[in-house]
Order: sequence, then C-alpha cells, then structure tokens
Amino acid sequence: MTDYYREYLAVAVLIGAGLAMVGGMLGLGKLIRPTRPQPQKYVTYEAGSDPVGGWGQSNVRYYVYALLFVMFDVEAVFIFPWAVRLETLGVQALISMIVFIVILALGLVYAWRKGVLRWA
Amino acid sequence: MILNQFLVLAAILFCIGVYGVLARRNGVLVLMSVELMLNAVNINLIAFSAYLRDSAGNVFALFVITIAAAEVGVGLAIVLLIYRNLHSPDLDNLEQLKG
Amino acid sequence: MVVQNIFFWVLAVAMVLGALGVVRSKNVVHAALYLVVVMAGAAAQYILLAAEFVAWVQVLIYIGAVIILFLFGIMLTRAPMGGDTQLDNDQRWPAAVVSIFLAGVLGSLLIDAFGKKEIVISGARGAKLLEVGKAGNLADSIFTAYVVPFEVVSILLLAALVGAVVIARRD
Amino acid sequence: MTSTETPGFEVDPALYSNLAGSQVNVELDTGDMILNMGPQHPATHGTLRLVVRLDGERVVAADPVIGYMHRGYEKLSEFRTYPQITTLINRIDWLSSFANEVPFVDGAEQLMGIEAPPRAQWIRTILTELSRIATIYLFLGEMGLQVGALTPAFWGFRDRELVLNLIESATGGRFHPNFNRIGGLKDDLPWGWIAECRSTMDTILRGCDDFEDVLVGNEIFEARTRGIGIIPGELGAAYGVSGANLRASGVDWDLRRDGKPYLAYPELDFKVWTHADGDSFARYWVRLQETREAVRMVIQLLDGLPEGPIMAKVPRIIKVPEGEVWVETENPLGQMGYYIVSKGATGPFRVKIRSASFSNVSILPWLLRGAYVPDVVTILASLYFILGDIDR
Amino acid sequence: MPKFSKPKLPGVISGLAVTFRTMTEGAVTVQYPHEREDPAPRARGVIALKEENCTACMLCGRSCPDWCIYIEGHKELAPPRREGGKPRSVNILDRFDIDYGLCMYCGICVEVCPFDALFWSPEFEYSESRISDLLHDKHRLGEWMESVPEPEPLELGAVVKGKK
Amino acid sequence: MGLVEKGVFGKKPLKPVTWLLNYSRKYSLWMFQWGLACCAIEMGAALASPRYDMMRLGVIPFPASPRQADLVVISGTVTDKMAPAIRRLYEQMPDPKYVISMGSCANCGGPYWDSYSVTKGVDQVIPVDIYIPGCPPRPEALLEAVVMLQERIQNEGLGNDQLAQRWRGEPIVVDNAYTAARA
Amino acid sequence: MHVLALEIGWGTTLAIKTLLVLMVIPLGALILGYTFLLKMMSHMQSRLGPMDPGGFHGWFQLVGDGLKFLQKEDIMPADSDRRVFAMAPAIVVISTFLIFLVVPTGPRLIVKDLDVGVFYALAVSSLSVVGVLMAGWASANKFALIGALRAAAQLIAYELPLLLAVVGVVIQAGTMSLQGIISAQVDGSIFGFSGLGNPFILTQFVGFFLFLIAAQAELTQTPFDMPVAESELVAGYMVEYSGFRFLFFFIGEFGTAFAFAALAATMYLGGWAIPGVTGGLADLLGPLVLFVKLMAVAFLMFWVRFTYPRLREDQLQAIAWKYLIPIGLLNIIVTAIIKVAV
Ligand code: SF4
Ligand code: SF4
Ligand code: SF4
Repeated sequence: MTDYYREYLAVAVLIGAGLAMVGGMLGLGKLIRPTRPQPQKYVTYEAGSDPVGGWGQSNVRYYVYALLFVMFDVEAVFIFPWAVRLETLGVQALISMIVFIVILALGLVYAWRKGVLRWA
Repeated sequence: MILNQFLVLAAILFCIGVYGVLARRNGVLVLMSVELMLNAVNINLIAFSAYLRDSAGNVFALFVITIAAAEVGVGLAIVLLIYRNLHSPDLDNLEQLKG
Repeated sequence: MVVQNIFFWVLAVAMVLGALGVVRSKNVVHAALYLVVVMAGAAAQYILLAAEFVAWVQVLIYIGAVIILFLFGIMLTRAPMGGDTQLDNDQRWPAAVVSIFLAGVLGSLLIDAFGKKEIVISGARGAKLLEVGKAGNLADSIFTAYVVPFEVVSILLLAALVGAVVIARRD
Repeated sequence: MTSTETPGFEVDPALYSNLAGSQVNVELDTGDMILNMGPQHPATHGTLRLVVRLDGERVVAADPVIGYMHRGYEKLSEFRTYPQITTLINRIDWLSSFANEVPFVDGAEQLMGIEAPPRAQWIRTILTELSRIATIYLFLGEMGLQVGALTPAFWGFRDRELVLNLIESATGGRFHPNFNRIGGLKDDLPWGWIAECRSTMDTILRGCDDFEDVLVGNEIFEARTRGIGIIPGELGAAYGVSGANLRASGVDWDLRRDGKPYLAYPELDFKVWTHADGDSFARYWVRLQETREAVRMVIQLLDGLPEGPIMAKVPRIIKVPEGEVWVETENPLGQMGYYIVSKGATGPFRVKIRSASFSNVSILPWLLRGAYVPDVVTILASLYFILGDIDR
Repeated sequence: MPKFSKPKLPGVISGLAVTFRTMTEGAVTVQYPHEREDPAPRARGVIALKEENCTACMLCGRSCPDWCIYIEGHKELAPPRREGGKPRSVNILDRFDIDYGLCMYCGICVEVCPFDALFWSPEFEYSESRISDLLHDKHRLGEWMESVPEPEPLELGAVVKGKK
Repeated sequence: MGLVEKGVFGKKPLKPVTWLLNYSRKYSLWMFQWGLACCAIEMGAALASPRYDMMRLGVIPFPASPRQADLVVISGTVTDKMAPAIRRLYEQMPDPKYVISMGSCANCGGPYWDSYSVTKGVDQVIPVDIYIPGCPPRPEALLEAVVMLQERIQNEGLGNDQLAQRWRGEPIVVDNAYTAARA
Repeated sequence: MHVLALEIGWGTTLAIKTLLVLMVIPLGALILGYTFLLKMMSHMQSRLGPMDPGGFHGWFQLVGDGLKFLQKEDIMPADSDRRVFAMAPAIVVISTFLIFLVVPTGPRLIVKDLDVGVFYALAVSSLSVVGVLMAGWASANKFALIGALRAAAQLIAYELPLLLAVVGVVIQAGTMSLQGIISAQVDGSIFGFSGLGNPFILTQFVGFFLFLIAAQAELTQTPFDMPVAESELVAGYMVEYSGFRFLFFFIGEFGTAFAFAALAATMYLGGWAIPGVTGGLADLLGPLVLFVKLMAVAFLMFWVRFTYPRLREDQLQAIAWKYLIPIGLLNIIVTAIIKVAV
C-alpha cells in the first residue's frame, strides 16, 4: 500500500518540480531581463496594421470533431482494461467488445454519411 | 481516512452544483454545474467502493463518467442550437421558443 | 495515515474553492478552468482511495475531452475577454438558500449515518483494497457481472452521438 | 492595350455571380471575423496587405490593400534621362530586372529608328531567359514553402545562385544589371561565359526533376493545390491576368510567339505550355515546364550566337525624337508593357507602365471568395506576384 | 492533358528519397567570414577614383541619377610644359565625395567619365554603423583603386572596341 | 528592472557572466523575416541560399512574429505608407533588439531620393545599428554586417548606461563631425 | 534500491530521479532540436546549419537560445488575460514532464513503474491541449485563436489513433506497465523462435505506423503542422508569446517529441532491452540502448517533417477519422482474435 502511495507521491513531486522550474526560470529571467515599455509594444500583433475590432470564434465543425472524439475516447476507456485481461476473460469478452466497437463504429459511419467529416 | 470526509466533501460539491444550476443562466455554465454534481456522485461511488473493497463502485464510476461525457455532448449541442436561434446562450429567454 | 489526510484536506479545500469559482466566476472560460481544478482534485481523491485506473480515466475523459468540449462550446458562443455580467439570473439568493439548506441536511444525515467508519488502507485489507482499483479487476467485473449495462452504454453513446450531430449540424 | 482586348474572349457576367456566390455558405451564424494579413505577413511575400472577412475558416470577402510599395515610377521617369530610366526600371519587377529593361529600350530604339545588332539581340534574349529562369525557379521553391515543405525553397535558392552568377559575371549586377543601352548592350560576354552557362543549364534541369519528385509528384502537394483557386480562362483574361497564370487556365497566349516579334524569339523553336485545369497545381506545373522550356531556348541561343558588334551607332547624347510607342513583352510574370510619349527631349515626356502582377492580383477578390484560410496562402503563392510589380 | 515526365513510385516515397540523397551529397556552402569567394570582376561593388585622371569636369556628377557625387575644384596655373610657353590652367580637385548611402550602383558615372578616372571594384565590405561614414571622400575612394581588377577578355565572336 | 540595465545592485556584473550573456545573445539572433523590396530577395538569399546560409552565424529565421525576434533587417524601400507599420512592428519586438538597414533605400531613399512616396531612410522612424550600402548589397555584405553587429553585442557592457539608452530605442544621432570637418 | 551497492532511502532516490527528469527534458529537447531541427534539416537543404556558435559545429546554438531568452523582455499584450496567459506554458511543460515518470531506461532505472503506465502517459500528454487552448484564447489575438482551435481539434483527433495503436500492444503484453511490456517483448517469441524475443514492431507493425503518424500529428509536425503553420497564421497560438514563456512551448514541443519517440521505442522496439543482456549490465547499457532506438524513431519523424508539404485542416481530420481510426479498430480486433485463438 505504502509503495502505491509513494508512486503517486512521485507524481505530485514531479508536478511540484515542474512548477518550481517554470517559476524559477521566470524569476531568473526577471532578474536579468530589461523592461522597456514603448507605446505600441503591448498592442495586439496583427501583421503590423491596427488590430481591427470584432472577437472571433470558432466554427461548429470543430465542435462536432470534439464530440466524436469524446465518444471514442470513452470507448478507449473500456478497451484498455479489457485488453489487459483478454486472455483470462476469453471469447465471451472478445465478442461483447467486438459488438461494442461495431456499435460505436456505426456512429462514425453515420457521421461520415452526414458529411460531418467534410468541410462545407 | 474516514469514509465521511469523502462523503461530506461530495455533499458540499453537490450542493455547489445545485446552486450553479439554479443561479446560472448561461447554458454552458449550467452544464458545468451539472458536471460538478456528477463528480460529487463519483466521489461517493469510489469512496464506498473503497470502503466495501468491491470493484462495483469503480465500475459504476466508469459508467457515470461515460454517461456524463455523452450528456455534455448532447447538452452543449442543445445550447448551440439555442445560441443559433436566439444569438445568446442564455436559457432564460427560452420562452421565446414557446408557441 | 496522517499524510493521506493532509493531502485530502489540501485537495478538498482546493476543490471547494474551485467549485465556487465555477459557479461564481464572471468569465465563462475562467469557469471552465476552475472546473479543471475540481476535476483534477477529484482524480487525486480517487488515487487516495486506490482507484488508480478510474483516476486516470477521469483525467483523460474529463480534463482531456469534456473540458475541451466545453471550451469549444464556449468559443462557439462568443467568449468575451474580461467579465461578462449576464451570466447569472435573478434567483441567486433563493438558489443559495436552497443549496445551503441541502448541504446542511445531507451533511447531518451522513454524519449520523456513517459516523467514524474507517477506510482501512494498511495491512492485508489495504492490499486487497489496492487490488480493487486495478484495471484488471474492473475488466473482470465489467465482462462478467455488468456485460449488459456495458453494451447498453455503447447504444447510449451511439444515440448521443447521432442526436448531437443532428442538433449541431444545420442542414 | 491590355489583354482584355486580346481577340476572342467575351465575358459572361454570370461567371461572377454564380461562381462566386455558390462558394459561400455560412454554416453557423457566429458573426464574421476580420483578419488582417499583412502588410507584414509571411504569406504575402512582401508587403501586400489582405483584409479578409472570415466565417470560421471560410473567406467571405477578401480585399487586397496595395500601395505599400508604391514608389512613383511613372512620375520619376518624367524627371530622368533615358539611360537613367533604364537603370531605374530594373527595380519594378526586381526578380526579372533584365526583362524589365528590354521593352523600354526596345521602345526607345523604335522611336529613334535604331536597330540593335543581332548579337546584341541574341544576348538580350539569353539574359531575358536567364532572368526568367531565376524568377520562376525561386517560385518553384517558394510555392513549396508556402504549402509547408521547407526544403524545396532552399534548393530553389541554391541553383538560382548559379544563374545569378552568370548574370553578374556578364552584366556586373546580380540583380539590377542595367546592361541594356539604347542601340545595344553595355558590354560583350566575358570569356568562358558560354561554357559555364551550359553546365548551369544542366544543373537547372536536374533541379527541376527534384522539384517534380518532391512536390509535383507528392500526393499531399496535389491534395493541397488541385482544384484550389480555379481561374476560368475567359474570366482571367477579362481581369487582365496574363503570363503563366493565364496559360495555366488553358489560354494559349504567349507574347513571345503571338505578340509583335521582338528579340530573337522568331528564330527560336519553343513550345508554349498550357494546362486545362486553371488551378494552383496547373500554375505550378506550367511554370515548371516553362523553366525547362527556357533552358532549351538558352541552349539553342548559345549554339546559334552570331558574331559581330553589340552596339549600333548612336549619338553621344541621346535625344529621342517626338512620338509615341507602345511596347509589350512576355515577362516571367506575364505581360509587361511601356507606353512612351516623347517630346524630343533627353527624357521621355510620359511613361505609362503596364506591369503584369498588378493585373494578376486584381482577380484576388473574386478568387478568394469562399476559399479557406490555408488555401488563401496557396492561391497567393501560386499567383506569384512581385510587390514592386504591383505597386510600381 | 499534361503528363508528367516520368511515371514513378508514390510521390511520398520518392520525395523522401530525394531529400535523403541531398543530405548525403554534402553542402555547397561557402563559409563567408572564414573563407570567401571573390565576386565576378565586373561586379559593381564600389567605385574607385583615380584622382590624377580626374579633371573635375563634373560630367559624372551631372549624369548621376541620384546626384550622390559631390565635386569641388578650382583652376590653377601650372608651369608651362616647354620653356617660354604660356602657363596652362589645370583643374585641381578639392573635393570628390560619393555618398554610398544614396548611390544606386548603376555605373552611369563610370561610363560617362571621359578621362577614365572612375572604376568599378567588386569590393563590398564597407558597412558602417554611422551613416555619415558611408560618404567616401577622395582619399577613401582612391584607396579602392588597388582592388580594381583587370578587364577580362571577351567571349568568342565579340568585336573588341577601343574604350573598355 | 533588470541585470542588463542596472547591473546587480547598480554594480556591473562579473566579467564571465557578462561574457556568457553577451555570447549567448550574440549567437542567437532570431531574425524577424520581413521583406520589403528587391533587397529582401538578397536577404532571403543570405538566409536560405545554401551558398551563404546565414544560420551558420547563429541567425535563426524562425520567428514570423516580432514577439520572438531579436533582429530585424529593414531590407528595401520604406514608403511613407509603410513607415508606421515598421515603427509598430519594431516596438512590438521585445528588448534587447537590433536593426540592420540594408540597401540604399533603407539607408536614405536610394534611387527614389526624389520620389513623393518614399521615406528617405528608415532611421527617421526607428534607430538603426548597422547600415549596409549597396543596391542591392550582396548577401555577403549582409553577413559582414551581421558579424559587425555580433562583435558589437559581444562588447556591450551589461548594466552600463549608453547601452540602456540604445535599448530604450532612442534614435542614433548622426554626428556631422565628419561632414563638418570637410566644410 | 541499490546504487553502487549502498542503500538509499526511497525519498532520496525519488529526489534524485526527479532531478534527473528535470534535466533530461531540456536536454532531450536540446539534443533533438540540435541534431534534427538544425543540423539534419540544414544538410537536407545542402547547407551546414549553425557552425560558429560555440566553435564546433554550432553545438552552442540552442544553449545560447535558452540563455538569450532569459534576457529577453517578457511582453504581455495589453488586452490579454494575464493569469491564463501566464499559466498556459506551464501546463504544456508539466504535461511533458509527467510523461517521463513511466519511461523505463533500465530494469531499475525508472522513476515509478505505474500499473497503468501507458494509459497514464497518454492521459497526461492529453493535458497539453488545455494549455494550448488557454494560450490561444488568452492572447486575445485572432491568429492565436484560430491557431489554438486548429491545434486542439487536431490534437484530440489524433489522440484516438494513438490510444488505439497502443491497445494492440497492451493486448499482446497483457499489461499496461511499460516494464511489463518490455519484459513481454524480451520473453516473447516469434513462431516459437525466441532468440531475440519479440519486438512488437514485428507483430504490431500496423500499430507502429499508426503510432508514428499519430505522434507526428500530436507534435504538430509537418505534414500536420497546420496549427503552427508559419506561412499563414503567423505563429499559431504562440504568436503573442515572447521571452522565456515562448521557450517553454519550444521545450514542451521537443520534450514531447523526445517522450513519444521513447514510448515508441519502448513499446515496439523493446526499449532498453537488448537480447542477452540482463541485470546490472542492462542498467548500465539501458539508457544508451534506449537512446539509440529513440534517435532512430526520431530520425524517421523528422525526415518526414522536412520533406512533406502540410495537409489542410479538413484533409488532416479526414485522414484521422476515415483511415487511421478504422484501421486502428481493425488492428485491435484482429490482434484480439489472434490472442484469444492461440
Ligand atoms: S553609380 Fe550611379 S548612382 Fe552611383 S554614383 Fe555612379 S551614377 Fe551615381
Ligand atoms: S570623375 Fe570623370 S567625369 Fe567625374 S569629374 Fe572626374 S573626370 Fe569628370
Ligand atoms: S536599395 Fe536598391 S535593391 Fe535595395 S530595395 Fe532599394 S532599389 Fe531595391
């Protein structure tokens, strides 16, 4: 049990270390680097011309991609344990997983047919 | 660790979620609050699973996560639909859709 | 096990604050990011409870996918930089009352229901607990006891996918 | 005259409406977003500025803002003598500088009734073709860069260096030769130049094969360019698009062959390549073939280089008699022309410059409507304009 | 319909082959600061002034499209060549500056100079961190003289003229 | 507030430190790709042509955005319409930053000295560190300029004042001592 | 754990290992960046690449870049969302850090051999998407926003093939722990012949190529570098980042490349193992062996990167959904059937 916790203590430590490094570097940089405010330095970069108004936002297409992704991601979640135990579980598990995959594949096929995967 | 720590934490999260669902009007935020509640449920499941030393809780947590994902997918799609028709993601002016 | 408790409380506080952030933040994207905090905290709690696999599923699905979904949704519905005051409706106070009341009820119920029951994480039973969370065992119970729900889930996912696609595309 | 008046093209106005209109469909009404590409933008090689209205990744309207490189050539020419203008106009289309000099000098000679000796004519032709190679070769690589393949761009520069060496060792300037004189050339070729030129031509041919392997043959490249930015032949002509861009739309029109005969082209045998599709891929392909064709021409010219003087008899102070003349040539980028009005002074009274790129980009607003942002880059690259040639 | 010059295995493969070949072929780089190849003798790098030839006739200055040559001179009486002859008046060059910040390297000045006082040198290494230093005076211009190469022989079939 | 300006507690930092910092900046000049006119092609040649290959000197042409750039080469004609954009892009670069003016046009108008639309020299808009003569300058000339610039960077004293001044973006005053002496 | 036969407490070991990881990542990024991005690319373009910095073939180049970025001013655009803007790079870098936790470089040279090893690696690597989106949104810059959205869409689209490709390996090895996978390869046998074990590349070559392609996309390398496509969206989601924050993205990118190459080498090429070497010797050689295999994989990746043009957004998605994922699913089913059958 303690080993188990130590494993994840390692994860925590690593995250901490990562943060420490990022912070440390930036701090060091802060010591060294100059700061020279200039009138236009903080203007949004837009290829040299004045930034034009209007806030952009994405296209619904992206959302559909994300959606598909979530669905299959979830599938993967079930596949992994299955993959680990496949040997002991045997044919029955295999079949039920194939069914599972096929059903989800139907979803992909449907999306494909609906032309979600195409632009416009 | 006593079981109750987790249960109470879950309860608090759940209630915050409830508050969000009631008080928020932006559809996306309502969905987020729902996610909070589902997380609370999951914590409960896992806690009990650990308490009873039985994987059932874990399995159901998996299922819940799955369902949650699906729910967000559809929910956001609906919000988008609303946005598309009303040009605002707010759920309050749904009345406009009536009749 | 004092160390675990320390971790628990740190995480718990973080999660509660995060949750409050989600419901109180003035900016949708910030809300989503607070949600990340809560999710991560939950994952860590699962790890404390030896639910190793579920914890990483939580990370993969929630943080890696659902949050992305949220962010996309937000950017589709115009995420303004800076504050946006239109996020709440006019029933804040009733909502607050309700939820606090609910919290009270649940809390008291739980306290006298489960009192001081321990989750044993040491010794032989601890070892058994460790087994519970392993991916293998989950597989065992899924593919023996819960095959039917498993397949049902797939159908449900399919339905959700189709539904969402139909809604999201205007054709 | 501009290519709109070239015989045989009537424009069907419907082309604008339905072709353009059919391309745009707004998916989710998320409001448009205005994007500024340029004046500094890697994709607009130079300082073209493109204001694009996007819906998602879809261009609803594109508006090229030119003039960031305007230097007022036509005005400057009125205050300079002919020799001085010859060196100034190098810098209009700075990649094929030599080709810019030719039509101007040609025009002045026509006004003065001088004929440059044949050797001069042939050397002019050689250098014109060399500058054509230098220009297009750069494009062959640059296009790769714009669709994301880093490496070819470097090869483009690598072999181009050799051509520039040739031009420099002959004229003294890598870029701006100022080698033409009214009535001939400044100087003859240096010793050993021809041999060097031959070997270089081989290198160029090998380079072309490399490009063909890495880009033309590459499925990804085809996927990126085929069917992107299609210019219908008539429409292109109506917009005044010329050169390879027009030939890639199946219009078989090349001033070297169809125009008023100039330089040594009448004596050469060369093929004018065209492509039916009119898309970016076609433009690339046509230019690739033209490079090979140019190499063939140079070889022919080297073989048949006549002997003799390189300068006709001209007065020490050049005064061009009164008159007007319009000269046009097929430059690497397309049709380039000068309309020279002389009032008998040492400098012209008025010079109107018709440069290829200006007309070529005039089709952009039509072309970009309904394109995707990544394709915008492909299209810009495949049109291949030079800013100086647009703005003058 | 155009056809490609050679039918080939899928482009994705042949492309890889070409890049790999290039990698093995080795670089063509000339490592400039450490080694340098001289530009062509005709290259228009910098203008050198042969002061003794210049008679301050201002021809170059006047025909320069950029007006970037500044010449000042004055007449002087020089002792006569023959005994008892009249003293001649010669032009002494006081100032001869070329502003390389402005010069467009067209070479007109070199051509028009009737007394062969100006020459092209292929040198190019004279960047400055102060723009005023880009104005070369006659001494600096004179120093460029030793880097002026001999005119090369011409290609076959050329009619060699008198003036270079 | 920074070592490069004030030094550690107002004192100059140790020699090796200065040396190392300068050395790293000297050999990591990320160059902002920005072509203006003919000279831009020669700049491109210096960067991309394997014969010159500016990358050898540690000039990296990656950044397409001024935010990551250290060096900008104004290569070509600066028109009055362009000047403001140049100013902005220069200011959007993070300090320390350097400018090389390439070609007669950028130096002072060049062939267009009498044109109505051309800015007579980019140093009217932004401070310039090195001027390269030529029209266009050979790529080698650009390389030479870069080497000059690198020497200069190597010898910068960190935390000393005139450097700070330069970084504040104060234009370089062209002293007329030279021309005055001649008159 | 014994090092040089002296006993070290787990705490110290952990500290040491953490430090090692902290060093390995920038180092790996340096090595990859220098060897491939600078040198190999240059030579493919018949150039030399950096020569002067540091004297010998410009080895100093990237170090210098690092030091230089330390001295660069740190600009936050006026209307950016400061906190988010500042956090984004950290998230990207940390998600890279975490991958290395489970990469084994020898029988005992591994930070922690989690039971969910591979799954964990993929899970944490998926965190960077959040960082990217944050960066793009917080910059309040249109180039950045489009870049970020593209990046996110692409990263998630290609995370699936990654997962699916790995499943094949997991089925064969019967475990998710990387050490387990390696030992499965060492002890494995191809049709009874167990001379050099069974590097899964032989049985899982489909998976291997899936993994490579998907990794290529995850690293936003050509032909999948639409998100950071310089020639159109100036620098993608990084456009507003300056100074060290930018460097973090850089490190993140190449660190991840390093990690994925290592994962591929471990899962398909047998990782640190070479036939016949075991025990302490393996501990010594392990890192070296892994490094060699890793560089081989990385060479493939970068070779492709410098040769191909980039795909367009929709083509890229189409490839993922229409080809890679179905193939991945098929691969899984086939592998599973074989596994169950034999
Ligand atoms: S080269 Fe041309 S611009 Fe330069 S000084 Fe001579 S005439 Fe003037
Ligand atoms: S250089 Fe030649 S043209 Fe110029 S002033 Fe002297 S002599 Fe006259
Ligand atoms: S200096 Fe000469 S080459 Fe350079 S941009 Fe100006 S005109 Fe062109």
